[in-house]
Amino acid sequence: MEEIKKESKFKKILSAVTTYIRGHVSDVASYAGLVLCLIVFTITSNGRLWSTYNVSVLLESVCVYMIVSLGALFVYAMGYMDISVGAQMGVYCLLMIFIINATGSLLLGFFVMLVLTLLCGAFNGAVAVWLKLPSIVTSLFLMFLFGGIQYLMVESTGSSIVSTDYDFSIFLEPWVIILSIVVVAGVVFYLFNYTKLGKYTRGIGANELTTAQCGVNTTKWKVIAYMAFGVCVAIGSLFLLARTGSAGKGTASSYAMDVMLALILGGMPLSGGMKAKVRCALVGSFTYSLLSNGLILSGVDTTLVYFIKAIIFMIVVILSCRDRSGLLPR
Amino acid sequence: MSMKSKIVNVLKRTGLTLAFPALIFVVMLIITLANGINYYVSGIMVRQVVTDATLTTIIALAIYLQFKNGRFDFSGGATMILSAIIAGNITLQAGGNSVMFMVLSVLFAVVFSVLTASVYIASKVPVIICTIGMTLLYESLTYVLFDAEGLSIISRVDMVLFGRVPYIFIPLVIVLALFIFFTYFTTEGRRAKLLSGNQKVAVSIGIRENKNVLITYIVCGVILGFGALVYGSQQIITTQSNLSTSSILFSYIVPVFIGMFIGKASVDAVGVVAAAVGMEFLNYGLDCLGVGAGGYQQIIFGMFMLAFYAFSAQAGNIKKLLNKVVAKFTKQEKKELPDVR
Amino acid sequence: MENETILVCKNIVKRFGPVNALNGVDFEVRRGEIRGLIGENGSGKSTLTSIMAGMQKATSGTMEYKGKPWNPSTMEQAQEQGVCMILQESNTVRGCTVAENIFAGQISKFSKFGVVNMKKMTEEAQKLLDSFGVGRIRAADLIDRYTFEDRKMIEIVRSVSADTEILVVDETTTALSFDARELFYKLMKRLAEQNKAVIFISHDMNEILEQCTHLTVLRDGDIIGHLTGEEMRQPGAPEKIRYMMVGREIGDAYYRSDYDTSHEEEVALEFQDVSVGEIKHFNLKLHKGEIVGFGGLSGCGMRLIGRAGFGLEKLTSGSVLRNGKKIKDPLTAIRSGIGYVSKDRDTEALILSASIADNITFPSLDALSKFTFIDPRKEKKLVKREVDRYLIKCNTPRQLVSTLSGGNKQKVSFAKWTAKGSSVIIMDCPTRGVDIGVKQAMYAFIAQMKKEGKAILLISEELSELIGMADKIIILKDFAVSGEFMRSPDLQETDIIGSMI
Amino acid sequence: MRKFFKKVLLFVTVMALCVGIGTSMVACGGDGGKVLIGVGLYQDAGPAVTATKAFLGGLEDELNCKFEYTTLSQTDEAANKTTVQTLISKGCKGIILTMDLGMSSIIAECEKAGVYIGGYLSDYETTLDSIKDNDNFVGTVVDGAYRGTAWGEHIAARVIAEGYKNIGMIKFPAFAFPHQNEMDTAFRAKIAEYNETAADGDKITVQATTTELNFSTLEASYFSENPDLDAIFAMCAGVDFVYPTMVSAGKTGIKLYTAGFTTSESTLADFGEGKCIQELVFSNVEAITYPVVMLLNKISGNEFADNPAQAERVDSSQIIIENSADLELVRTKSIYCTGKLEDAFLSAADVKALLAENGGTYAKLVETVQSMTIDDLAAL
Repeated sequence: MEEIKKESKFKKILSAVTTYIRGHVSDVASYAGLVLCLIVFTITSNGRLWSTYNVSVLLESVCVYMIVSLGALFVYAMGYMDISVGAQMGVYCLLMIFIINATGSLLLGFFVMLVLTLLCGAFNGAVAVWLKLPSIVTSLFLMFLFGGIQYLMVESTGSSIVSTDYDFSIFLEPWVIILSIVVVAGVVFYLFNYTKLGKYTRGIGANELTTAQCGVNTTKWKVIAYMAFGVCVAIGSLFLLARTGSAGKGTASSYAMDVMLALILGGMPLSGGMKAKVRCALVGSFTYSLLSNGLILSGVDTTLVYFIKAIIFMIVVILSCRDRSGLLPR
Repeated sequence: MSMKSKIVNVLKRTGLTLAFPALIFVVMLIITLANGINYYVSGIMVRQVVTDATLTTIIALAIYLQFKNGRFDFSGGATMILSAIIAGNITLQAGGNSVMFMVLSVLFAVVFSVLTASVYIASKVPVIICTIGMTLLYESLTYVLFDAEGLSIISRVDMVLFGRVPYIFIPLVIVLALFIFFTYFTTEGRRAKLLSGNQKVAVSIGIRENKNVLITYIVCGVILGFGALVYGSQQIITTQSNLSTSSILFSYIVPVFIGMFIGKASVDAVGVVAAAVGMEFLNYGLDCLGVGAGGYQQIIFGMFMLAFYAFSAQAGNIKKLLNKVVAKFTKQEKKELPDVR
Repeated sequence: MENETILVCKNIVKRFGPVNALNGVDFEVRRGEIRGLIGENGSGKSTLTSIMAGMQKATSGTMEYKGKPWNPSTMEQAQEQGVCMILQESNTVRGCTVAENIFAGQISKFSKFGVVNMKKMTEEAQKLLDSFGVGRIRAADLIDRYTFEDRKMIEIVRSVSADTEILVVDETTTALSFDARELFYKLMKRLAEQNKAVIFISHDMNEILEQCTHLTVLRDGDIIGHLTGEEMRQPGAPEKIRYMMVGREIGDAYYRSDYDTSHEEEVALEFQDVSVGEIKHFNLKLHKGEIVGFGGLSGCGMRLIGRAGFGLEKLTSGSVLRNGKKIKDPLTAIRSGIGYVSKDRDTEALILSASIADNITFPSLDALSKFTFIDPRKEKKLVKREVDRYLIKCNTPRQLVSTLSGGNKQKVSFAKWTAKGSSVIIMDCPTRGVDIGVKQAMYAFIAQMKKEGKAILLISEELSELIGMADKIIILKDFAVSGEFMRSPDLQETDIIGSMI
Repeated sequence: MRKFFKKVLLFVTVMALCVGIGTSMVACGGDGGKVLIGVGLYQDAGPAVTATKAFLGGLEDELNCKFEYTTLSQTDEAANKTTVQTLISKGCKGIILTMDLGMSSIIAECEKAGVYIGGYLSDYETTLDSIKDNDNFVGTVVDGAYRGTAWGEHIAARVIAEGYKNIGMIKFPAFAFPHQNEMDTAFRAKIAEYNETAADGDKITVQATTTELNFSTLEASYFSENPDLDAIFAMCAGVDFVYPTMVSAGKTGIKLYTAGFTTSESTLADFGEGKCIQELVFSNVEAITYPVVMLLNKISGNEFADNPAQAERVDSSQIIIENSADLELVRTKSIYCTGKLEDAFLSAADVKALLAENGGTYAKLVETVQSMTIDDLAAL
């Protein structure tokens, strides 16, 4: 009798778990991807994944992705993309080096960068609306513009790489990195879940017309969302620069795509809307960094790394983004 | 409509479409001359513009075919690159010629397109995300296949016939004809149009979407195959990673949008050709000015793109404004229902 | 005399996940009849007919058509065999020509080896259009050029052919203007006279009673009963039908029962010399505690007035004032206490992919936010209040709106504004596609709002609704006011129709 | 909120679990005592990579070490730092890098971790001065000669001898390859010297200002700008950046003198007497011996008696291919083309003998990497 009861209780829990999983496939899939990577890499790397040194390395590389994709959350929640981020970050890094080398002040450099990111945010948000352009066009424009500027900036120095002797070591301390991630994530979590900004950006992504009819000045909030992204880009650029103290023509160029891939891995729908969650950025960017780190640690041939990454990406995506309505999703 | 007005109409439309490249040409000519460069117009320029514009047109049409049907396909670039690598290397190893290269390019591009479409249909993942995934997959294969050497056959004259004048017109004509034939004259092309207009309704009327997507992808694959042929015949292809093929795609996307706009005056495919020619006039002019690559080229290109977009987005408003002014003078009340029902 | 049976459904069951949409329905269609199908939203009428027309498959059960087993896999196939269905929503494809729309499902008819003969297709389409008496619609034109009614006609032309044996009309007429409706009715009659069958789904009781020869009532996936033409004409039939539909007494208090047209003196919303779109120099004072109704054929401009009142349209002259302040955009409108229930519920009024709670609180966020912080507890309280007020049927307020039925969706879009505490509410067709039970509740809420001193601008395509609810009815025709009627027990639809057409 | 905490709790548990398993595995794991050396190459694959891997693979047993390969980014310093960090995580004691990108931060990282860095096919132009005194940097071997003078003169001599009269000049921008300026100057000087004595009709015209390529292929307008060329001296990697344009512009009648190599059959088909490409150059993969030996010395704690005080930048000898006979030789006998270990200039035992512990000297090491020419190949 007792046993039967136990069994039925177990069954109940099991069925509750399965129904939860069924209802939250996309959430579960992104976590499952991360956990799976952790477990597999732990084994294949002979445990080196968890050596103190590697954890600090992982932290250092994940921090920029995480901060930038946390900011990108606001933009992606609206169903937009910003493909200019990479080029922007490259220019910011260079600019900061120039300013630091000229004045010795990191603060001034950061401040100038912040102003620029806010301007770009306003541009992406407002100009797109005023000119009635899809925002991908303005960001494409910014990508060309900043890409060109980055190129010219490096060229103007007569060297292929620009560097500074400023001591950034404080930014590489693990506790500073963790603290920064926690603070940024905390602020984003707050903004995203408990303020108008988060709710409106998701609303714009889900149904812009309705959102506008609920008294939301969509243009204004688009600009704010892009600006919030800008702030994160500025912080991310600072950490990126701190890592090497130098920048060149290709610095950060891959970030636009990296951030997008990270968010998708975290379960973010590119159409934006209500399914956008803070964990998309956290889980996604962590999985993304982990993949590169773990695959190399596991001694996978470099030519196969891309292939394995692609397969993992497809699996996560199929699990998390599958659309069950009858029509083929666009 | 009388025969005469029909002819006038056709001429007018053609003129409007051709105005874009003509304008760019004249502007670039003036700028180069003003800078003391007298070699803008030359035989090399014609050859260069023709070969580049052909490649641009083919790739742009492949992007456009999906775009037109409501899908944004990230994987086009990767499909093309991978097909070119496989087809090219097999042809090399077999000691084949251009025709074999062409056949294999088309074959592999179709195979990969069908694969993409099948994964899309089976997985039901939104098309952008799905094709991003397939792009990563195809890019990763460039490392695995043929010792990651990519493809370098540009100097094999016997293999790259179709990348050069005059044979380059063969893939161009085939692709143009295929595109126009498919979108305007075939059953599936018409169905694709209905699907892109209103997916839900079209499906409920009884159009089988899966079949249509598959067929559209096959056609797109053929176009991409010719793209691979020309691309592989003109450029050295190296391994690709982290969506680098999408930037190849992006670099050809501007003619798509411009073509869509100027194509309104005539047939959209012709618009794409005109846009491609126009863009190549621009590029070649920039080359002559010494800013054909590097920072300035990017900035100029970006500015040009934004300006064009901004203009075309406002074109409706400008037209409306003109109409209003005209209406005021002629006191003709338009009987047009407002947008609101 | 009983006519020949043409289609028989036996024990049809349809399940959507855990929900049973139809639990073993037996249904027969006979030649020569126009069978009305009535029931609340979610009662299964559309599910049943769409199974007959091949749009979806039954979970179990069998069908027989003309004495043979009937199992159409697509609408196209069903249509070829003579069963066709006209859907509620617009079902045409933009960016394509009329001809393409008409033959969308049959392109292969005009194809040889995959190549289409567009010329032939256009000619055939034009012939069809002519035969339906709508030759003014040109087959070669883009469909975008035509109005909603015309597009509906094009759908009919697409669906109905000489081979049509059964025509299913799913709530199509609500969206149509008077002329188009008449054309529609004529077509139905003609088909019935030709010894074919029509299945007619509508929420409009009057329409059903006038047009149908037989009636079947559905409730919660079961057939409750059948009425013959005679039974339908008997006095008291509407009440009886309503009872069958809802399963309880609806009573007399369907519309407002009082004829009290008094209101407070204070003006709640004023249109001052407003010109918007084709409407020129429109003036109106809406007072507190007043319900002003707007009526007219669709496309007469009444929707524009509602949109202008909420700051959604750009005015070419004049202004909309509330408490002396100009309403420039939805934000100023909401801040000054105006709410707007859009007609396009799924695309404008609601975020379908968001939860009930999110939808209800959305307009209130601005007010809830304190130093950027929105207290989730306050949100929760607000949502609970509204869900309780409207008795929105849901498991949890975190349920997605897309999972709700039409009536409950509409309740959510009402709740948005009561949550915000709006004192002027502009309603554009608030009971469109809503079943009787919810409709009654809605009318009660509207009457309640009036009592609370709220000002209501009620835009409706249903005259009976206006007569039943509004203190003052303004009829528009071709973007100009063509008639004004005060509330009175004697006011009849026939009095008003004259000024509409 | 409670749900959120549950999630966090779950996450932390899983992490903790993994840490537990991980650390316990580190405790038991081991690499059998072999010295790990990381190799960051400049590309994922290709003949040079295959040859390098083949060569290093042959050394592993003899030298009791193991090589771990990764690919460096040509543009992203941060990515390179991450790559190096991952190699350190993996347990590498020495790292060979082919890229001068993000070096100062990488060196700092290695200092912290006690790992040594050696350079291969890179001159560390921008950072050598700042890192040469660093104890964790062991020096680098350059891709060919650091100064470009000799090769410039060599090409000039060929052009004069083969009688071309109108020469186009193409190079990479000075900021990236400053030593191409020396090459340029040396070439022009030699030609000017010839022109002084040459008869009027025999004088050689050289393109007045050298065209700079911004790492993109040559533009076709170059041939409109310089219509009468009969030869081009491409100091940049002309096989990749100039030759394609010549082909697409139909200008393969012009002779191309350039550095760089390819195993592409189709390009090689256009090499040699009467063809377009006149000269090909590549660096020996065996040059990697220099950083390998230097690193192993450091790691084992042995030092050459004649070890330089500062880390050095050492030239390496290159294989210069001037005619089809040379090409045939290279294709059949060089490890670069065959990918076979037995075709290498040095055997594992040769390399082992170079180590300090086995009595090698620095001078011998340098001499070894500088004495592997086409003639040596022929003599093998």
